[in-house]
This record gives sequence, C-alpha cells and structure tokens, in this order.
Amino acid sequence: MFSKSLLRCSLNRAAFHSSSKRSLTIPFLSTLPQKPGGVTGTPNDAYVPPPPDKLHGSVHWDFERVLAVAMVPLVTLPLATGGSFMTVADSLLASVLLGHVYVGFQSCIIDYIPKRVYGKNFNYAMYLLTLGSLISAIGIYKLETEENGLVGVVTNLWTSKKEEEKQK
Amino acid sequence: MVKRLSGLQREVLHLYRTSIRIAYSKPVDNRPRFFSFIHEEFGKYKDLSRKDFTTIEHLLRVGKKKVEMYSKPELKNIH
Amino acid sequence: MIMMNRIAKTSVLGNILKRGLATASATPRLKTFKIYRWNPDKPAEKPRLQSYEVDLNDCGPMVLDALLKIKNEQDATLTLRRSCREGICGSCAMNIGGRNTLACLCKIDQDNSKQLKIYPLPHMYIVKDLVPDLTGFYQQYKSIQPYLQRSKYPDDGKEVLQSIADRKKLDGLYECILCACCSTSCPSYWWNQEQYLGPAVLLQAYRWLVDSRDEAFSVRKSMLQNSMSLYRCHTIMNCTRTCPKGLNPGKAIAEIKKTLASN
Amino acid sequence: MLRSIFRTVTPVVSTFRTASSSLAGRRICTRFVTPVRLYSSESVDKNEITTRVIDVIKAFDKTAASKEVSPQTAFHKDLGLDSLDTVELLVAIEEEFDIEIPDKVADELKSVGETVEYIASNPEAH
Repeated sequence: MFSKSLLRCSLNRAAFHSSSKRSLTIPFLSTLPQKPGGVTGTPNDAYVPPPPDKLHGSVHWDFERVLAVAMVPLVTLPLATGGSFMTVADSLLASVLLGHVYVGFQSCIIDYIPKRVYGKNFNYAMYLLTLGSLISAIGIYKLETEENGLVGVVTNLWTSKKEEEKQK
Repeated sequence: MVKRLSGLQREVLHLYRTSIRIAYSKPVDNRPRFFSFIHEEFGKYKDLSRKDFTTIEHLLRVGKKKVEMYSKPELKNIH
Repeated sequence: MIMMNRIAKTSVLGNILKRGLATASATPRLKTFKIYRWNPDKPAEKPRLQSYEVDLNDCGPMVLDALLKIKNEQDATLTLRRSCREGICGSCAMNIGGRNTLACLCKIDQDNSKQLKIYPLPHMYIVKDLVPDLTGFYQQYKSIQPYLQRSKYPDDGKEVLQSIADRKKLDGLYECILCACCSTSCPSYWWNQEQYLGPAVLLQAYRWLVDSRDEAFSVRKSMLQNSMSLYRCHTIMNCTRTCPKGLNPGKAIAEIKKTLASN
Repeated sequence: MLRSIFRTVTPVVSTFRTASSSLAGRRICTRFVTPVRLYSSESVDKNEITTRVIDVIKAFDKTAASKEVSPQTAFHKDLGLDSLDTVELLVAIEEEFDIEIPDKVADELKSVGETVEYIASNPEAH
C-alpha cells in the first residue's frame, strides 16, 4: 500500500512538483494566500504552534477512543442475539454510531479542508456537518419511537432481500 | 478593453509594486540601480506563457523571498 | 620448502591475474538510473527524469556510490546532499525506488534489467534536483525545544545522572538522525506540513518528554495540546515502515497520546 | 538616471507652478521655507494635483515625452505603458504625494483623471 501510494505520487510528481499547493486543493473552494514556499524566515526561527486547547487536543482524542471502544459491545450484542434488541440499547447504538461518524468526518474536514488554507470554507464545512448530524439525530429519534429501531431496519433489509430471492 | 486580471497576475503586480516601493526606501543616489535591477529581473521572464502557472508560482515564491531579503534597511546599495 | 613457496606464490599470482582478467573481460553490467532533474535557474523548463547508465562491475554497492559516480564521470551538474556516506548524518535522504531512505544505506538492486528511479523526498519544495527545502522541518524541530531544561544542575559540575531503567527509555529515540524520511512519507504531513509536526519531530518531542532529567514536561505537553500539532497522526505507520534507522516513530507518537490522555 | 534627477527637481517646479496658478501668496512663501511634508492637514487643490501628477508622468522614463498629457490620458492606451510600467508610475505618484494606494484601488486606476480623483479624495495626500 505504502509503496503503491508513493509510486503513484512519484508518477504525478512531474505535474505538481514545482507548482504550489494550488493543484492539490479542492477546485471550487476559494483559498487563502499561502506563505511562499510554505515557510517564513530561516531554519533558525522556531515554528509557533497554535495556543494550547485541551478540548481540541487530548479531550477530543479521549472522546474518539471512548466512542470507538463503545461501538464494540454495542455492535456485537445485536449480532449475537440475532436481531431482538432492547430499545434503550438500540438507541444507544444509534447515537454512539452517529457520534463516531461525526468525529470521523470532523477529522476528515480538519485534514482536507484546513482552516489555514480555506479560511471561511472550513467553518462552512463544519456547520454543514453539524446540521447533517442534527438531522440524523432527529431521524434516530423518529426511528426509535415510531419504528422498530436501527437494528430493526437492518433486520428488515436482511429478511426482505431473502424473501425476494425466495420469490424468484 | 478593460481586462479583468487573474489572481496570479494580480500577485505579480503586487510583487512588482512592493519591490518598487522598496527601491524608493533606499538612498536616493542608489535608487536607479535598484530600479534597473528590478526591471532586469522581471524582464527576464517577460515572454513566459500566461498559462505556465507552475513556473509563475515558483518565480513568485522566489521573488517574495528576494523581496524579503532586499527590504532589510541595512541593505543600501547593489551593484 | 622452496618449491612449496614457489608453488604458493605462483598460485596466488595466478589467482590475482585470473581475477583481474575476469573483471576486465567480463561484460559490463549496465544498470539504468532514472533521476529527477530540475534546475531553478531555468524555471520555465519542467522537471524531468534523466537516464544514466552505470556499470555495476565498476561501482560501489550503494545507491550513493552510483550517484557520486554519475556526478564524477557523467554529469557534474547533478545536485544532491551527502556527507558521511555511512548513514549517520541523514543528508542523503531521498526517494529511491518508491521508498524514502538514505542513499548511502540503500543497496543497488543487482538485477540490471530493472531501472532504478530516484526522486527527492516527496511533497517538499525543491531547491534543485534531489535537494529538498527542509526549512519548515527544522523550524518545527526547533519549536519543540530539543534541549535539556531543568532548574538545578549537580553542584559538582558533572553530568546529571539517571538510572539504567530511565536511560533504557531513550533507546530507540535518541538514535534518530532527523533525515526527514519518515515525515515526508506521512500523508498527514503531506496535507498539513505547515501545522502538523510530523513523525520525526514528534519522536524527538517524546524523547525529551520521557527523559528523566528534563523538568519541562508540563510545557512540552501543553504545546502539543491542539488539534494540529500532534493529533493529525492517524497511525498510518508509513513512518515506521520507511525509517532507514529502523526506529518506530509511530509508537512514540502513540506513547505521547497516551501520556496526554492520562493527565 | 534621468528620472532621479527629475524627481529631485519636481518639488521646486511644482511650487513655481502653484505660484503661477494664482494661489495665496502666503502659502507659497511658507512652502519655500518649510519642507513639503509639514502641511498635511490642508487638502490639496485638484488643479495642483493634476499638474503635479502630470509632472511625474513627464519625468517617467518610459513615457514619450513629446506627448501631451491631460486628465483624459489613459496609461495603457495613450501612453503605451504596460501593466508593470503603470504600477511603477503609480508608485512614483505615491511617492510624490506621500501616500500609499492600496492594491485593489491601484489595479483599477487606468487614467490620469482617475488617479487625480483618488488623490483628491485621500485626506493624507499632500
């Protein structure tokens, strides 16, 4: 995987190498002007890190891990019981999954639409993500109260497919 | 007649403007040298294609670094 | 006795002669090296791969030997950094055959039917040919304050002592030569190298964090407490895979995350 | 070279011009005595600006000196200046009036009239 990605990169090299980051940015989003050559000053000027912020640092990382670990029993339980699942546990699964997905997408945005390059567009992407998550949260609420939960939906998909096959 | 300038063109003009301003910040007697140096540096790539983005961007980067160097007040003259 | 001596002498002589003749008469094993070339003095010319043929019979075993042979005999304009030629200075880091490594520690594949492609370190601004601009990398290294910080030094003016167990913690960290192979192989570093410190610098950050003699750990920890400096590491582990010195930056970063998480 | 000589001469020339263009005599006297920078509070008269701008243009290396320069003259069309020359000329004018024209404005200035207009609207010009 590693050598492959590097090889691909080296093939593209001729195209982007002396170009700036522009060829690597998302084409329809406006970008901020960047430092010439990615740096200012000499090698003797230290890089200044952003101000310390635990909420976006270790606390955020802990939150990520807790969600990921919590997914394990929540997913294995319904698989083991074969579909019959309590509403409480089911809604817990749905919300933890939503949190997990939210944190994952957040990471993607920080990686690929960084504030340093995209400025306002970074904020817009974050708003969009929050909006989508809120809508999903409402969806989960409806799913749990009016229908038979996330596990129920998955079981339905499973069984209906089988029935279709039987009909054929 | 009025052509909208592209972002890159505007950047080139900005670089040219800053370098000329720096030339004005030097002692009066030495200014012509700075001017002719700037003219020479920009004149070298006058025939560069407008579409040759990668080269223009590279030259802009190099130019900005040079401007940074020449803008130091200790630097008073060039030959 | 004399006879014996004579026989031994002739056989040795014969051997030398034979070997000499063998090397002279053997067909040259020409291997093609494709090397990335770009000249900053002619910026309008696009970067290109230039092919050179080197006779492996007449060349040292390492890629750096071949590069220097090319520079000496074929093309003096080929530009590269090198210094110690024994893997301790970290100057000759480059991308050889798709892998970031030190040219002086990388053996030439003796199969001369295959070409060998040599590029500078990926995703860096290029100064010329195989020389990348590492200014940002050095600035980041400086930002982690890579020196011993403590309020008191021993009264006798001798070294600060530490236990054998404490010293052991630095093994696998202090050997890093800052060649930038790992940082430039990291996709996260490719996207965010202005803000993400990258594996090499984080390995050093950890090296000073675990040093029992250092007292600035709270400062060292707090400067990593943001979303960019440390947490852009997604344990891709390219760093560990590519390290020419066999170190494990990925593990060091994980250890930093653990120390930060538990406080 | 020629230009720099001209530049040192222009302030004197412009003061003479203002004298002939029937301005208050007292002001001219002070102008001879004190350096130009001192009265920044007064806004400068438009005609005076025009003459000074035209002087700078005439002193500029690359303009055909024989050509008549009026407020209607366009830098590119009439004076045959390319974009870089225009930038250089504008910086020379900036120096003359001791102001700094922001990039956005400067990229839009296409003629002598527009430039004079901008300088007149700038309170820091003198």
